[in-house]
Amino acid sequence: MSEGYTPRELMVVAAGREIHDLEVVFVGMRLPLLGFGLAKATHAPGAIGLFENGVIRDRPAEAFIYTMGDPPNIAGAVACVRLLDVMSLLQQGRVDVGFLGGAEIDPMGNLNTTKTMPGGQLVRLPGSGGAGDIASLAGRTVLIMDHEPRRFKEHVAYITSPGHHADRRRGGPATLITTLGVFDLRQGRFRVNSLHPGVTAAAVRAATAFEVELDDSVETTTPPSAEELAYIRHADPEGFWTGDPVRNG
Amino acid sequence: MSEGYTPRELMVVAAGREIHDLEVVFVGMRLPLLGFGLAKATHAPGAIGLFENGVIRDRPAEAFIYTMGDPPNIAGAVACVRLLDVMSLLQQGRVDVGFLGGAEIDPMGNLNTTKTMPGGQLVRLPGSGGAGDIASLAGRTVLIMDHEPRRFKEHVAYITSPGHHADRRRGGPATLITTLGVFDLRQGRFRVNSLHPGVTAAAVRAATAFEVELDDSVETTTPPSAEELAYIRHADPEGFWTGDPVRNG
Amino acid sequence: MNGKRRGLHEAIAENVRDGDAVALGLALESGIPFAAVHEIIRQRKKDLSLIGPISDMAFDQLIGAGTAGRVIAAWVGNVAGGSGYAFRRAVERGIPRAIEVEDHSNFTVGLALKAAAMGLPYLPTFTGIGGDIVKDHPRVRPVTDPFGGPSLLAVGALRPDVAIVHVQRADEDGNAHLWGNLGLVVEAAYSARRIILTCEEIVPRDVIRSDPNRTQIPGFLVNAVVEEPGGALPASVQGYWRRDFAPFLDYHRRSSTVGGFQAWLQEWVLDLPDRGAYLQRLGQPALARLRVREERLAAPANFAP
Amino acid sequence: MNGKRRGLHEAIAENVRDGDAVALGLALESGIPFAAVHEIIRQRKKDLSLIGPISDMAFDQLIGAGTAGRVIAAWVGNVAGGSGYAFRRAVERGIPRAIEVEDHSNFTVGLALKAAAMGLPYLPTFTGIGGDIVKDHPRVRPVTDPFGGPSLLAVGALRPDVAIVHVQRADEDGNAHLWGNLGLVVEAAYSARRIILTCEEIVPRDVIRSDPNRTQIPGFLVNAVVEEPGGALPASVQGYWRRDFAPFLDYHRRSSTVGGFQAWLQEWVLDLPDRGAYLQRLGQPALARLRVREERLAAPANFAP
Repeated sequence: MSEGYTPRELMVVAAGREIHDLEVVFVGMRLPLLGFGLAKATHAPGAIGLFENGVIRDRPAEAFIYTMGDPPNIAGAVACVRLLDVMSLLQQGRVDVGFLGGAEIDPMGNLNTTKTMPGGQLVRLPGSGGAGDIASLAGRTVLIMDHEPRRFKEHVAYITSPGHHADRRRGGPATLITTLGVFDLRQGRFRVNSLHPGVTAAAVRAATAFEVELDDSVETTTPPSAEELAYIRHADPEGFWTGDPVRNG
Repeated sequence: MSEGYTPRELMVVAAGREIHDLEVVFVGMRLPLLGFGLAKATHAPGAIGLFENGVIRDRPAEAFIYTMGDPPNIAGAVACVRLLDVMSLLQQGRVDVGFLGGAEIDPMGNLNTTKTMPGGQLVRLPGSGGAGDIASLAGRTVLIMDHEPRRFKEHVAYITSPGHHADRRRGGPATLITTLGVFDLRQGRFRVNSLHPGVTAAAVRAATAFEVELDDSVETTTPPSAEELAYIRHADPEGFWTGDPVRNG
Repeated sequence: MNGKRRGLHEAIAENVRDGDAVALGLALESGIPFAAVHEIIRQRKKDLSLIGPISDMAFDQLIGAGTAGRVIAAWVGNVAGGSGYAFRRAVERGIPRAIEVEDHSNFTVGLALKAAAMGLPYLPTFTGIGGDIVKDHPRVRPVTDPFGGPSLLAVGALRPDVAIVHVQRADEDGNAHLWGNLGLVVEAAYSARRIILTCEEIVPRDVIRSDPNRTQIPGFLVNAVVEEPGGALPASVQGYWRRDFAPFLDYHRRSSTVGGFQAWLQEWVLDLPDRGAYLQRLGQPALARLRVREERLAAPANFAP
Repeated sequence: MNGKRRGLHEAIAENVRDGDAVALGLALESGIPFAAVHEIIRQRKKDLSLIGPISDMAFDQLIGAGTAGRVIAAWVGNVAGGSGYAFRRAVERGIPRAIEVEDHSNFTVGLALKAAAMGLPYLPTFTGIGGDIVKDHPRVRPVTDPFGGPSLLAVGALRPDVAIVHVQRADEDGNAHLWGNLGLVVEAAYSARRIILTCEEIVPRDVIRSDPNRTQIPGFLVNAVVEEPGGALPASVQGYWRRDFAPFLDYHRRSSTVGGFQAWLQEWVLDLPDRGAYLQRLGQPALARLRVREERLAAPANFAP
């Protein structure tokens, strides 16, 4: 690791570690997509990736893709089915884990990607896409967020993707991976699993508008191995998603 | 028509005449299948045929088929979709006309293909297949039956394919084609349209356990033209469906 | 044993248990997994619930052999001949055993499977209203339209323990290319707890991946993949086998008596160890006549990125 | 005019009316019918309801141009850049006009179309429970499970007046071969009152009939067939066109102000008479880079009977 690694590379590695072998994964784009490829290349060779456009893959796309609909994500897929077919599998409970992001998060893991009201002024965001479905129906979800005070709020302005709630039949947020650490959200609690190298408890508290269960015995996120970094840099050679002006490690 | 024609050939011709150009037809097998091909070849070149296994055709199969799943019915189809896709089109109201047969019929056009009780003894028949769906959901239905007293009953033993009833949202039996004549079943009445050449009103009454609206002014079913017969004998060269020991005309 | 490749004996032994709900014959008249049907009979499975739209003579054979306690279907008979005699004997006279029949139309049995495939307790429909199939039906209940329209029927979900599907080709992970009739194959595959795939050919993974839209069953749903060429005969398999009409008529004729059925069963199922023996008994001339040798290839579709 | 073949101008003029509910972008990021989108803008259609799962920048352009009064979608933005600025201006500030937004998830908008495709008033689902999308939603109501299970949500049917779909090839009757991403294409096509098909190539009927399983839209549902090669650019079309990433970023950047949007619209839509002019403006080097020349053909599938 002579060159170090970026925070986003570390997040990709953390995302990949959330995927177990043979699991069915609702993948999404950006960091989770790389995490899926990384998991496939290392500890989870039997994982299956589902995309909401209907693509089912058992290996990552051969070339870099900007969207899940890009031709390299179709070529070599094991199946291209209807959106409602993959949503049906999701609703059935056949998807083990799904990845989600958001503009805002609250302590129950509710995510907002619909609209915010900074200073009372409406800011309209794109909306749910498939996120609300994955949040509702996957066996568990892994959330990925930039860790900033304006995003980590006691109450989100709008629940696009429901977190833990009384009527939940399965799943819910299991893990949250941020630019600062990895958090355990199971059972509606918000606990630290690990902080990234160099991140202090004070930094997490400063960036989080609500209480975090956190003490000094917290572990440090295991940095990417050389093999993991090699995979990521092969898959995202120009650092389109993982590049970052600040390099750690 | 030096060779005359069989009753079933006449029934095929009558079935074909029920299909209008550009209509979407839920075809079925045997006589209606031939009637569909005949209509396509003559007055209804733009008709579209749907089969419950998901096959959609804009021209008849190139070779004789015993079942709708036979390979010649797939080769050259315009689409092979899921059974539920064609049933969805049917439920939407996109199917203009469907053909049905049965072991028993009553004056409301209810059909039984499930079980009869001759002499109090249960006789189990194969069941609905798609017939109950076509009966429920097509824009109108055309029924095809052998005209025998044991089949034309005041009450059928079991309503597999519903005819006219109070809760009907669309469609229902429009025409009944039998070995004796063509009947108009619209609005839940049972009226004669035409009797086949040589068939008397008395013969119809004798073969029908319920009242038929029928007077002496009744028309005679127009016999097959040479062109129509030529088509039928091309499509069913061995008389598998249309052959009959008794030839009329 | 690792992987999903199995022999048919093993695939049935591992995945079909007494009392299971077994869906098959899902593409209607084509691709009926007769090899698997006969293996189920040879393994003397009991108390099966048979699920399918129209089963052609497959269900009749399973019923006549005493494997079934229940049928959930829209049509049970012999498409070539009409009535299924073994089905009739079981329903009318309890021979070789009484069976329950849950009558359906093709649409309602499809909706029942689709509901399970969608992870739903039911799907609504307008089909069947005014008829007897949906009356006092254990899987049909009235529902209102929450938007104020006319009332509907709810068809309850039906989840097979195992679906058995015959396809043209699959890879060893169970990703299956199927073309021609689809029927209820996808719905049954998505809803079943386990899937046994029989196929004409096991092909390299890249053959499947060359055309992901041809994959009707993704492999991660599949438990066993069996290479069983001719495994659907006498039913047709598009591009591989024509329908063999004579065995349907022969079975229809012979199965009209209990003795005739038993003789047929002995000759074509019980005395034969496997599908290879069945094909051998059918004979080379028949196979040559049934095998499709012509080519009418699908127009090329380019998947290059 | 007889037949279904049309030029794009004519197809839009005949089939898209002010106030219509228009579904497009149904395969998600690929095959977005941008040529049709731009023609709708040139024809200054008004008060459209836009229906789609994620629309990428197509809806943003239609909204910015003032054609839309309502959006029924799961996601409106620019997949490359995130927010859709025209969408934001319309929602936040009523520029160029206020629009209503009916928020969905991909699943609920799919179920709404599917309900219409199935001829049903609604379909039940468990998705969205516990979130705000389904709260006080005009198309979502609670329903109970008539079999006694947990309560569900009913998603009401959504029937587009017209669906616009870009496919690889179609015959002149509108039978359409589509491969790669399917998304909600089938559901929208089955549910829409009218369909406009744009395609890379119109092919002889026998090309379509050579592979009936590739036909995702049967022609009898289709009203207009337009041969419009490159009609989805800058979106990708599997086997024909790569995604052109730069225009998405360029649009994203320029549309951040009203003036920038107008300049973009003038340059890429209003000043161009048709798609041919668009492609010309894109230039031969760009087209050469985007056009797929490699071949990775689907493995042969034999349909011989």
